[in-house]
Amino acid sequence: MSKKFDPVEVRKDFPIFSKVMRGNSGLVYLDSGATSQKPREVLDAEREFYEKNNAAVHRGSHLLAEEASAAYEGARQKVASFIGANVDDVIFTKSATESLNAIAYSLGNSKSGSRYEIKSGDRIVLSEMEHHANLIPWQQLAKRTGAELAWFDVDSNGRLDLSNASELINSRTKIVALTHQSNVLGTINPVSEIAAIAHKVGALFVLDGCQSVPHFPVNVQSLGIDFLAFSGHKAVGPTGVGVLWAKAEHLAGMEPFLFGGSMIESVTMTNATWAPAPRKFEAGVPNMAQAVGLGAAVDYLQKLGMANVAAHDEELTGYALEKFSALSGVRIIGPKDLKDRGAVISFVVDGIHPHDVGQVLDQYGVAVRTGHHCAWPLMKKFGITGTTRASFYLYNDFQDIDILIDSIDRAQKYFKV
Amino acid sequence: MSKKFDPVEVRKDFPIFSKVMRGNSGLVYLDSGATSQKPREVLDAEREFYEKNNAAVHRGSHLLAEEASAAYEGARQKVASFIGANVDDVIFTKSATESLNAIAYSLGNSKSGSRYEIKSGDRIVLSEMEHHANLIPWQQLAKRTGAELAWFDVDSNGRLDLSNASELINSRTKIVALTHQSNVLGTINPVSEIAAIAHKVGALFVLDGCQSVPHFPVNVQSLGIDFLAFSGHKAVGPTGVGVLWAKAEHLAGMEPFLFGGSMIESVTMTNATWAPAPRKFEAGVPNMAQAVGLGAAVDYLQKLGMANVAAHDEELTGYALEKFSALSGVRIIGPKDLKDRGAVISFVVDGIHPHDVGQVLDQYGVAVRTGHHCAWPLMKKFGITGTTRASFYLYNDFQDIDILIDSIDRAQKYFKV
Amino acid sequence: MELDSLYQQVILDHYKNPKHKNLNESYTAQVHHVNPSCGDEITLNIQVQAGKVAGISWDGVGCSISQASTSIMTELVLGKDIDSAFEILGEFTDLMQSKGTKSGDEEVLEDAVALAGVSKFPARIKCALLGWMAFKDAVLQSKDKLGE
Amino acid sequence: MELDSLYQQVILDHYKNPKHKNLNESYTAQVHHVNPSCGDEITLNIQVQAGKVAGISWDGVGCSISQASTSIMTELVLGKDIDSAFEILGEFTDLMQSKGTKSGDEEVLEDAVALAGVSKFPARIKCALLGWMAFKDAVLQSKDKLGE
Ligand SMILES: Cc1ncc(COP(=O)(O)O)c(C=O)c1O
Ligand SMILES: Cc1ncc(COP(=O)(O)O)c(C=O)c1O
Repeated sequence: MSKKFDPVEVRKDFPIFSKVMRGNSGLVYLDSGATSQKPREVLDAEREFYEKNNAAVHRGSHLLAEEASAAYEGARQKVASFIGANVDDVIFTKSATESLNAIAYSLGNSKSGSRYEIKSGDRIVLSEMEHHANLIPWQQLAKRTGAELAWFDVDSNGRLDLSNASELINSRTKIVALTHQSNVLGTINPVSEIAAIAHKVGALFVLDGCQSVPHFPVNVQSLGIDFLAFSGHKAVGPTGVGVLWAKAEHLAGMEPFLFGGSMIESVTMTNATWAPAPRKFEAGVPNMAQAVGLGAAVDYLQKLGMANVAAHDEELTGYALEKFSALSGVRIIGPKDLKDRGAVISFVVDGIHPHDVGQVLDQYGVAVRTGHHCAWPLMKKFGITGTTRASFYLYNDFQDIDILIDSIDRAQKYFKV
Repeated sequence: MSKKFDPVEVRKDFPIFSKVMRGNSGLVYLDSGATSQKPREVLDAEREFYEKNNAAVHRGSHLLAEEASAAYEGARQKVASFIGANVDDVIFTKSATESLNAIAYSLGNSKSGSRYEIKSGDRIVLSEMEHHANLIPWQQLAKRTGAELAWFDVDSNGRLDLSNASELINSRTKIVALTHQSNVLGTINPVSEIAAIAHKVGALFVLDGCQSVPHFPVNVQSLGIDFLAFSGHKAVGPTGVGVLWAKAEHLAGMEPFLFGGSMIESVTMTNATWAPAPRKFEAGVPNMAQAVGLGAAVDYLQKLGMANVAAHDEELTGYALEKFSALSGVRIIGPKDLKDRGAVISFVVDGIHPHDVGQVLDQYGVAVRTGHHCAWPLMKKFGITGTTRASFYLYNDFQDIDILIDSIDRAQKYFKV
Repeated sequence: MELDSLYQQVILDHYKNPKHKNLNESYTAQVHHVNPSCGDEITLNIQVQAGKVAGISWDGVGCSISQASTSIMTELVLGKDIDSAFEILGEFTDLMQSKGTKSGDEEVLEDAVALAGVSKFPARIKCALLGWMAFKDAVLQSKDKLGE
Repeated sequence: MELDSLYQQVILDHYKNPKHKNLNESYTAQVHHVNPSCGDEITLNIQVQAGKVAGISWDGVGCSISQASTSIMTELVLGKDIDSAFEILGEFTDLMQSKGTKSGDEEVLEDAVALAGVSKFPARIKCALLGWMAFKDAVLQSKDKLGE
């Protein structure tokens, strides 16, 4: 276990770990890929905002409005530093799902002739391992505009097949949208390499950072990407807040997505002009307390150190991969080695449906996710309807993995397979 | 003051009232029209969710996921009862702004030939008193589709001019979108009457309930409307959560707005089909803690009784209108009588810009809003750039109004007008 | 152990040896249902004749609960007239929504009472209902077709 | 009282009697700026000649801070060469962002030091800067036009 932080100490910061689970067991939370738990600091920050500074930001002329604005913009600054961005290029959304839809709709709103316009015959390139949130918005944009969808295949080890990358990303390609790390397979994709290919043909590169930003250092500058989306709730932050980052030139050039208060420069009954980013993309009274909570979450992660979080993830994953390889009747869906691989292990147990595996695990306090993980096309590719997925984070330790492995064994015994 | 509840007692439920403001004064919060303060119950409900039940809803097979789903769906049930709706017709969004944009985008996504399609030549009817959130989404939808915008005028008393209603809402009209209560004028519009005219020509009626749902009983059935949007944060609820209600037939017939996880029935790389409502309109891991907080907010309001809240609002407004009428050099923008009028008073002080009025008020702990209140066309109609706005709610009392009136007097003395 | 209240022996037996899981080619209606939250699927063929469930068969993938529940359902409704089959369906739906407060009428539900424990696991109720909802849908479609 | 640090007498004087608030018809650039959060507007005409601010005039609606600040600005920059005017602009912007920690160099800023208090009221900084930003924009547009 990494010397940098002790997960058992970390766990004390998270009130939920005093929960008593079914079967009177403690909580072995292995579902951080779906949503992470929240440390006290984050809950306190949200509460303090409500108790001391709550007001509509950028609107009132009173002290509370000033303080609320400072807290909200302070959170934006924290998130910006966290991902190596300029503060004005960070947009608060409600979730990664909204962030990704926002890009697709903004592009769809482009004036004809704009460099951001998506037209019939244009191509949008995805991959077979995308989460529905980074698939359906593009699929529907393609349907609305007549653009064509194309995608990277996934090989049997759960890696992208890059052999046809330069045919796939051809001169008609306008967008390449890819996940940084698969939420099912754990595969970490070679983002910079693919972004460079996209840029060579003038395409924009959209990164789904839902599973990467919470788990290892992500710097938007050094990755060389155009857009980044992630959710606060998977990064020890509150629910109801996500981030959309884009290069300043894109935020300036693109049409807005949601229309309403605070995003305008001037308004008549029949026309409106837009404020500069980030306001342009934040219509309405924003999710202020949640943004402040995300600021505290980012502080918490930086206190531990993202490099340490990544090292911890890797130790756990290495340990788990070894333990899994010793199990019989259990197959990992995804890379079996540690290279470019995050802290997510999806598996199938011969003769037991994932739901039933998950149910037995629940009896021992082990919380995992079962099903298609919002990646239905990937399931079909592997010829399965679902997997059981264990995902690790900063509050997990080797013992959690031992309990997981024991519980899988118990499930096999229970179902006599 | 109403005997039904005592605002001084109510205030004890709201931690922020122990705040010390500029000039060492207590907080006289008269900006609930922008956002309301939050009672302890709401903050506790959110926190309890995070500390005891936090998990991704509808996804995990473990105890936390079950509990989180029950809490989230329980909140939906509470909100549904609050507005007299069926539970499956209540959609959680991030804000009223998102709710209104969702309707406009969903209609814009209609398949050709669908009853929800908006085409060139169709008409969308609004009013001059709309908040930007219920204006710009329609304006932009009109631009995208070639539909035509038309609107009710506002007269010098701040009432809708209904004299041309049946010409305005003609047979080409597809949508009538109207605010229930103006956030600037306080005017309460005759919703059922106008909805009936809309229905006569087969148009859909969209109600912006941001300023009504928190302040008086609103029942979607008896109003006879098709869509309702409101925000939690103005109804003693958390930031980051809003509601979209629509008739079941519309939710079934319309296309979805945001695409991603949990809103699908099946997915391939090139196609997707949708789950039934409410899921269809709730893509991604939702704002679970905020929805739970809104459930607690609705409980809080129902404990006081919405009829009592309305009666309290009315008493305060009556008292304030009387006090204002005695001020010289102060002009109310909006109805001067109590009839169909909510607890919002916008005013201009001769010779003092609203910013400066607001600044002096802030010195005495009085929090008001100044500016155009996201209703720029309305300001132009009245030939002003902005107003100072005081808005009242359940924690305000007569004394708050006395302090407001005194502070206006002080501002006049300070600026020697 | 709480698990045993969910996975009764009867359920595990039906799971290992599901009844009528073999699509019959002649039917008055065929339906395909999915559980979108887990990806489980079922195809169900039904033969309605003279107001009776004259034939029923199915295929699909799913967890032990959904497979066993479908298997038990087919045994229960086969040969029954549609009204009594729908009564059983009503009883079963009630049982599923009982949050562990009901044990089910064995006279009516027979083997299906073994599924009573499911009602304490909200995430699994949909699994238990998948086949039953498909059955309901198939009957209604048959009725439509037969013009009843 | 904190208010007095915001509304110094100089400011109230400029507010009541703003300088150069009377649009001059000859100009090298005209700009129109708005503060979208409050709706305040300013139109500013500038005459750049031989690298100097040869003429400046404006009109608009706004609060005491924005009106006084614009009035003071016009007095400060009129007749100055553009480089020195931009130095003053830089000093003033710094002062506004100082959160109450600076009092401003009276040698450079003259009457504008009376606006130092604004920096403690974040919501008002935009008011104080409205005219200055319009000035900056107008100079840059003049330069563009004059091909400098
Ligand atoms: C009448 C009205 N409509 C819409 C809105 C927008 O609500 P929100 O900013 O919470 O999305 C508001 C409040 O800002 C409002 O007062
Ligand atoms: C890879 C990936 N992309 C997108 C999402 C969507 O995130 P959210 O549901 O928070 O919007 C998720 C998580 O659900 C994910 O794992």
